[in-house]
Amino acid sequence: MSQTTTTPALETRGLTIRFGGHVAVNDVSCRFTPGTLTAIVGPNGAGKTTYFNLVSGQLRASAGQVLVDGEDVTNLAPSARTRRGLGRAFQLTNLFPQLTALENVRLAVQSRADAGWSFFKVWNSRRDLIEKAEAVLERVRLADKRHVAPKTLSHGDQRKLEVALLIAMEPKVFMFDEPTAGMSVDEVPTVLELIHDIKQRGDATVLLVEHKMDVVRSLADRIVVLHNGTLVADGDPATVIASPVVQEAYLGVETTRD
Amino acid sequence: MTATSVIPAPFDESRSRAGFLSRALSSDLPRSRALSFILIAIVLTLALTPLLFSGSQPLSTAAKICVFIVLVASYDLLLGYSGIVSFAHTMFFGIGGYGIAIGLEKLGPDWSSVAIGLIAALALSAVLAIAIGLLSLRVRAIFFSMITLAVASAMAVLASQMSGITGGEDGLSFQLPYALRPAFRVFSEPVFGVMINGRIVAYYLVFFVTVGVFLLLLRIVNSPFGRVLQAIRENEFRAEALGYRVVAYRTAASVISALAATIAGGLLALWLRYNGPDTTLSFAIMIDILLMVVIGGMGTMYGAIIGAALFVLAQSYLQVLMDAGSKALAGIPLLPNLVHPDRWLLWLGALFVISVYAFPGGIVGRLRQGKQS
Amino acid sequence: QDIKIALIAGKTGPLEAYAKQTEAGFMMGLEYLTKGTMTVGGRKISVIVKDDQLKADLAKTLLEQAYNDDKVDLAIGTTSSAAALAMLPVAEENGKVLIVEPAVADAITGEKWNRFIFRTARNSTQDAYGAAAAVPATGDVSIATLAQDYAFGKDGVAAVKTALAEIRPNAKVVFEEYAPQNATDFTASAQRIFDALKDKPGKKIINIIWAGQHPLPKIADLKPERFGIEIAPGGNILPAMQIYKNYPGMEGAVYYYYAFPKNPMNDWLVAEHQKRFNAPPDFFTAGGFAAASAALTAIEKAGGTDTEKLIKAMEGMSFETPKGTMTFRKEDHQALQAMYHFKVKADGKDANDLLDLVNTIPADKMPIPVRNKR
Amino acid sequence: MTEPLLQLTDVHTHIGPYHILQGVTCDIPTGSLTMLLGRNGAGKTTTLRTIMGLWRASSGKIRFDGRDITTCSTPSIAQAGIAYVPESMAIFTDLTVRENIVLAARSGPVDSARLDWMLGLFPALKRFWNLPAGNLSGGQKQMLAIARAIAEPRRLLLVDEPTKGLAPVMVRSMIEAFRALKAAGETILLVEQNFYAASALGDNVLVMDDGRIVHSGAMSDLVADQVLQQRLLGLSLDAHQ
Amino acid sequence: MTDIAVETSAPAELPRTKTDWVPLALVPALALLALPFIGSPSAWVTLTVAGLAMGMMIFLMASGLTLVFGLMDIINFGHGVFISLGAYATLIVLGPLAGWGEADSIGLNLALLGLCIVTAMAVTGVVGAVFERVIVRPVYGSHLKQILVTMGGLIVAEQAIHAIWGASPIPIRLPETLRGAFVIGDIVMERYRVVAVGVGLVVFIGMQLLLNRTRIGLLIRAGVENPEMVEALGYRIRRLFVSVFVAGSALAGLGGVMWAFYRQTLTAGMGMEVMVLVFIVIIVGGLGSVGGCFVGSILVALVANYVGFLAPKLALISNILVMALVLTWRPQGLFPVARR
Ligand SMILES: Nc1ncnc2c1ncn2[C@@H]1O[C@H](COP(=O)(O)OP(=O)(O)OP(=O)(O)O)[C@@H](O)[C@H]1O
Ligand SMILES: Nc1ncnc2c1ncn2[C@@H]1O[C@H](COP(=O)(O)OP(=O)(O)OP(=O)(O)O)[C@@H](O)[C@H]1O
Ligand SMILES: [Mg+2]
Ligand SMILES: [Mg+2]
Repeated sequence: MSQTTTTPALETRGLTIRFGGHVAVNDVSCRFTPGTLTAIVGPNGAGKTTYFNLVSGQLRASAGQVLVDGEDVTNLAPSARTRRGLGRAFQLTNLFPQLTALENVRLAVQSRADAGWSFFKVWNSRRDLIEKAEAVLERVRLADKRHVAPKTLSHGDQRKLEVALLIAMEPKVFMFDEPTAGMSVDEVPTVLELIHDIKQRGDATVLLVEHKMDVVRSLADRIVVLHNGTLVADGDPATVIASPVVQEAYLGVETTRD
Repeated sequence: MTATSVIPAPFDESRSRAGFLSRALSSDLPRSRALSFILIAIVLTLALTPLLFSGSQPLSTAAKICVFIVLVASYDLLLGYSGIVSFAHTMFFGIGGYGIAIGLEKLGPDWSSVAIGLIAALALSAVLAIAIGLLSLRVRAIFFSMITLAVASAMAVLASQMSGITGGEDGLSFQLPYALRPAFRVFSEPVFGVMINGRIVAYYLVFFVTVGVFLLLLRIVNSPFGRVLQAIRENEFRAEALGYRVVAYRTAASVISALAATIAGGLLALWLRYNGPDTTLSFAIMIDILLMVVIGGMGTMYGAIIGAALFVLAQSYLQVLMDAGSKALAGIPLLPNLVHPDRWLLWLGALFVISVYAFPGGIVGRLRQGKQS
Repeated sequence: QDIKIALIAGKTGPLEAYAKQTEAGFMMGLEYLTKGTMTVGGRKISVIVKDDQLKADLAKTLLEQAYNDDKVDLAIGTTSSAAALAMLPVAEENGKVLIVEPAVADAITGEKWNRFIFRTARNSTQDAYGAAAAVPATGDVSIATLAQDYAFGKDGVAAVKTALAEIRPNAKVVFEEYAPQNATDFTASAQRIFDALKDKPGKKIINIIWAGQHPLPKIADLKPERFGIEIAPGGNILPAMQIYKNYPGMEGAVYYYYAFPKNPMNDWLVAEHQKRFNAPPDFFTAGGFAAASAALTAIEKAGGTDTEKLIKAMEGMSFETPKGTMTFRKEDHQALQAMYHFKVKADGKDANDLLDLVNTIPADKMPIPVRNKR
Repeated sequence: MTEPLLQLTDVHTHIGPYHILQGVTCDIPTGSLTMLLGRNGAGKTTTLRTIMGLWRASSGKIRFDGRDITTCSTPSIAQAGIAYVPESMAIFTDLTVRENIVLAARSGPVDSARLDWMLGLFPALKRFWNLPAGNLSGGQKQMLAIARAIAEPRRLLLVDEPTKGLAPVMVRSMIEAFRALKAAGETILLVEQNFYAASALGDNVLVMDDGRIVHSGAMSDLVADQVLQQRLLGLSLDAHQ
Repeated sequence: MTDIAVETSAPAELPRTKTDWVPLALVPALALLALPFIGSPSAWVTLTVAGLAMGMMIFLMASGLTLVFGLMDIINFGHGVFISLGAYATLIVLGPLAGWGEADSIGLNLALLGLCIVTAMAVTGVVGAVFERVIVRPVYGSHLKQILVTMGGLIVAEQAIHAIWGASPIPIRLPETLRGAFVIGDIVMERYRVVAVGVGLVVFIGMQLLLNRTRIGLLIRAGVENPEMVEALGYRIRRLFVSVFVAGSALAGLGGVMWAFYRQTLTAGMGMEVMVLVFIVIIVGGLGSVGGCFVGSILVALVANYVGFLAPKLALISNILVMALVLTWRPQGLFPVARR
């Protein structure tokens, strides 16, 4: 395994959540080290998004712990976790629908700069924040739509903006939940390039949920497989993809249906 | 095409502007010539009312407009910028009013009583706003509204019950510090034909506090903090995920807005030399505030000025107008009945409905839109 | 030069009906007393009517405007006690007379009074003395009060207790029940009152002091007669007293009922009112009329509208009203007046034929205390 | 040849001040499975919404089954036999999975054989039958959206990106489902970004750009012609599965 | 919508929903708990029966708002005026048919009441349709504007009542046989309250059947969340919304009639006075739940009676107390339906 002895950027220990009788995430222990990109795959409803929700704090775990840089954050609110370096993009696009694209990103930059609690300055006196936000929009190729509100963007553009917000937050741990879903084929490479750049930087930890296996293959250093909420495989991409559980339950290759 | 290329480049608000006016207005300029003109007209009229008009009615109307500008602007911070629908805003208005009233009534008519009363009221408002904020901003928006409705009615009951302190239903009449009484003369001679007496001093006190508080609120909504509030209004869940502590921000917004409302209440009490439950605590005032915000334009701040001016004028002069109309129409069946001054509420209600339709973005929204197209 | 009088009333809002009566009564009063000429001492009277919507702040502002902008000589008002109280200092500041009608709060001619204030309306204490006078003068009487849980209700009960001690020492208030101001279900209150009263000796009465929607039918439906308990309601405007019809024989005290006073002024009022509005004059019609009479009598007596002369004329002045003669007491400017002890009719001819007169309680039988700190 | 089931003639759509569809003309033959492709913002979603009457065509004609439906209200378009799966899925999050399906079956109780078939396709729906649909996973919501559209037989199915967010195994079963529906005589118009799924399914293909149809033809031709793919869709040869 | 059956002809092994009994047990539990404190059983029975009946009347007034506010998510402050309007509509019947009310015949008396109800529901239904068209339709989806606009509508309608029927309170008389009370030993039961219980139960059961046996309830909830999608499924959501609004108004009218005969005095503001109570009841019950509204009404009324007897000082805030307690226990109300 690719685990080193240094403290992992993110670690979960026995993370579990139950909804009534249904265990959506079951005793998942996993460590993520800086500089690696881990793909999390699994069938629909396997618990990937729920796992993200537990890590970023949108859901409270029934059991287990979440550690960021060795510090236990299990009982912190989502905002507090974000300030400790957990960044998250959502599977179902989740933006500020009436604010402009630029303002959406600027808010993320502002959060990163921890500048929200200033009452008596005018917001645009912080030119640096605005410039940074524009740079991010440039990178996701949305610069020409900076004054468009997300509610009038096409689906694919909304997905790009979602990614832009995460990049603008400059977290230590990036969590992408199907960033390319609904993105047209010619746009996908842009996003992949972005993720690749983040990975290249070396100090960032990336978690990527993705159903497109070609994307996974081309980016991941490691693949973790969730199935019915349980971690069933963890290892380097080639081995994991070849494993029977992935082939059968996820890719559906061996048994043809009907 | 593409569709987006057709979009006109909107006002580039990221460009910061220099200049004193722009700085005073926190770079949030009216952005429409008609709007600027109306605002200047209102502010100038308010500033010069004592010199322009004689008699007590114009002066009291102007003072009421000032008080409501503060009150409505503070509510706009809550409603328009933070998306919090609270029915308890009059509670803070009332606390301000009672702070001044009780201070002056119990401690005697001097400035220290005013200060003590106001500070005590501000403290109480802050504590209550924090309590309400922390306890109930976590629940669903509609529940929060209903809870504030209940809290506000409980407060009104409380004020009525504690009649020993608050004067109960009867309210409190009190004396002002000497400098604000009608008998006080600043100069022995009239200025521009107007005797500057204590009433006029009181009016300018109200006016300048209004200007100060309004500019402060304008600054706050245009600060990074204000921007976070708007984000929370749009998508609370996402704001939290971006690292903003939603409950803390909302509570802060509630507190700021409560404090401004308290000041407004204090001003009103000072102006009226009276405070009672119907004057500052009633649900009817809450509805008036809502209407002023919406007519003026939610989330614009300037809407508060226009909404308050328009509404207070309508309230003060509608009956007079209708009286004239009714007399003019005498003889025609039914019509004079409908415009009889006692039916003014009917027309106010109709105005309510019409204005919400006619100005979906408020008057400010309409004027700004007109400029763009 | 015209004589200008401002009439301020809560013409819109929940008490619209009261204000209408006051206004109608006031105008008819002027008409009757000037014999239709609307002039006094050769000067024309003009009346400026203002609507305070029952709001104290507005009432205050309107009175200021009336004195300053409209330059009225004196003012009459207003419907709500809170509003009237807020108006008192304005009269003093402007040095003009204010005749309070029909607000009832004791404080108006009590601690909040100033020398520019006169009141033609009855005050709460007079109501209480009326109620006390309607209680039998001999034998054990146990009384339970039912009142609203705020200052008005509390003061009302206190006033009844004082009045009883003063003129009916044989009667005792044994239980005080306070219900929320806007209560609609009185089962619990009634149950508590019944429990308190049922084992008491002698006559047992529930005295109801209530502003607004009257709890009488709700209490009566629970059959207090099972325990030999009677109900004594206060007076009210005619539409509100319609429900009394269901409980013939019930006794209480009232400030005005059109059929009770016997004098030409009242006869004219009843006849004219019936003719113009197709209904007999009511509670506040009589009040408005009385206010008009007070104002005109004072202006005639003072020979003009100079405030100091008016005050001098009005202190101790007697004037005729549909209720008979009233007198402004010198000390606190409260108009002393008669009250009526009534019994509900068994078989009224029409909707407004409600009450039989048991007794007129003359003013001098009610030793109303003077409470202002003069 | 018989008249196509759906026919768009020079359809223009404006949203507010923006001119989105700029003359869309196309035929959807009865019984075919047509793929609608195009890059982000090309106007695919707008086309489907215009057909459903959710945006109004400002000019042009839409004929369905021999009838002009350009100005019909959305409910009557749906009642004419068109089912729609929007891009956002538009699940009723407050309602349970069951209630979502009950509503979709407009004409009465769902036929039990059909229900069995659907739940066989998407077993997750059965498992979470009484769960509020808002709690489903992204892929499960997508399944529910499809299930809603196929709860009863319809003439025409408009589906906006059905495979987004689905695991490969589910994509396969989705493809099976559309094949079965087609076999049962339904006509289908699919918007798709997943070229693999598109090429596996489609009979015909329409490609949109900038609010116009820029290519229409048989799917097999497009699959065979890689230069055309590159030009129309910006596909590089190895960017898909 | 011709067919409104709600079942999926489901394969047998699909999971079933469970009924939530706990809130239902709350009412008897509360009544039993109060008994030892009140002491006298006769007083307890009197208070409990009166409370139940009062609860029914509150339910009648709130039921329409449960549809409009709870299900359709429209905050209609004007609901109160429909209550008033229903009350005033009785005058249309009471005028010419006063004789039926004075007659000592239970049949005629009830017929009169029934006629009042029908008339009131017709009047408020029609006015409701107009109200929906003119006032409410343009503001679907915006709570704030709904509050304002319905408030405006409320003022106009209240003034219209003043203009038509005058500003003075109008007394009305209960039909002869419904006056007074049954006395059984030390227990009294007002006759009219017994009638109210009957009417309340009928309305409750009717609404339950309509909403649970048909898909109307589902459609409304779905339509509020995403009207476009409901239309795309082939339903005419607008027509449904109008009918629901009309039904809600008519129910308010019915509540108004019952309330009018209880109060025996008509004032234009009588509906508005009960609105806070009505809102509380709906929140306690859980937005959109008819059952919750029913239980909530009874709960609030019972508590008011018990508290009024045991600690009248607290009676002022007993409603708010109930709401606070219920919301602490179940933040969504007793039976949450919609999760807005
Ligand atoms: N609040 C909830 N109550 C009950 N069950 C829930 C809740 N939230 C999620 N689930 C269930 O937990 C399971 C895991 O869901 P999750 O969203 O994590 O799946 P996923 O792996 O992200 O799937 P997909 O690839 O489809 O997005 C699903 O079966 C879902 O129905
Ligand atoms: N409500 C709206 N208001 C204004 N413009 C809109 C609105 N909805 C969409 N648009 C614009 O219309 C154009 C076409 O959008 P549409 O959603 O049809 O694209 P699409 O082909 O479905 O793209 P995607 O693959 O990203 O879903 C886009 O440029 C978009 O910005
Ligand atoms: Mg997921
Ligand atoms: Mg699309």
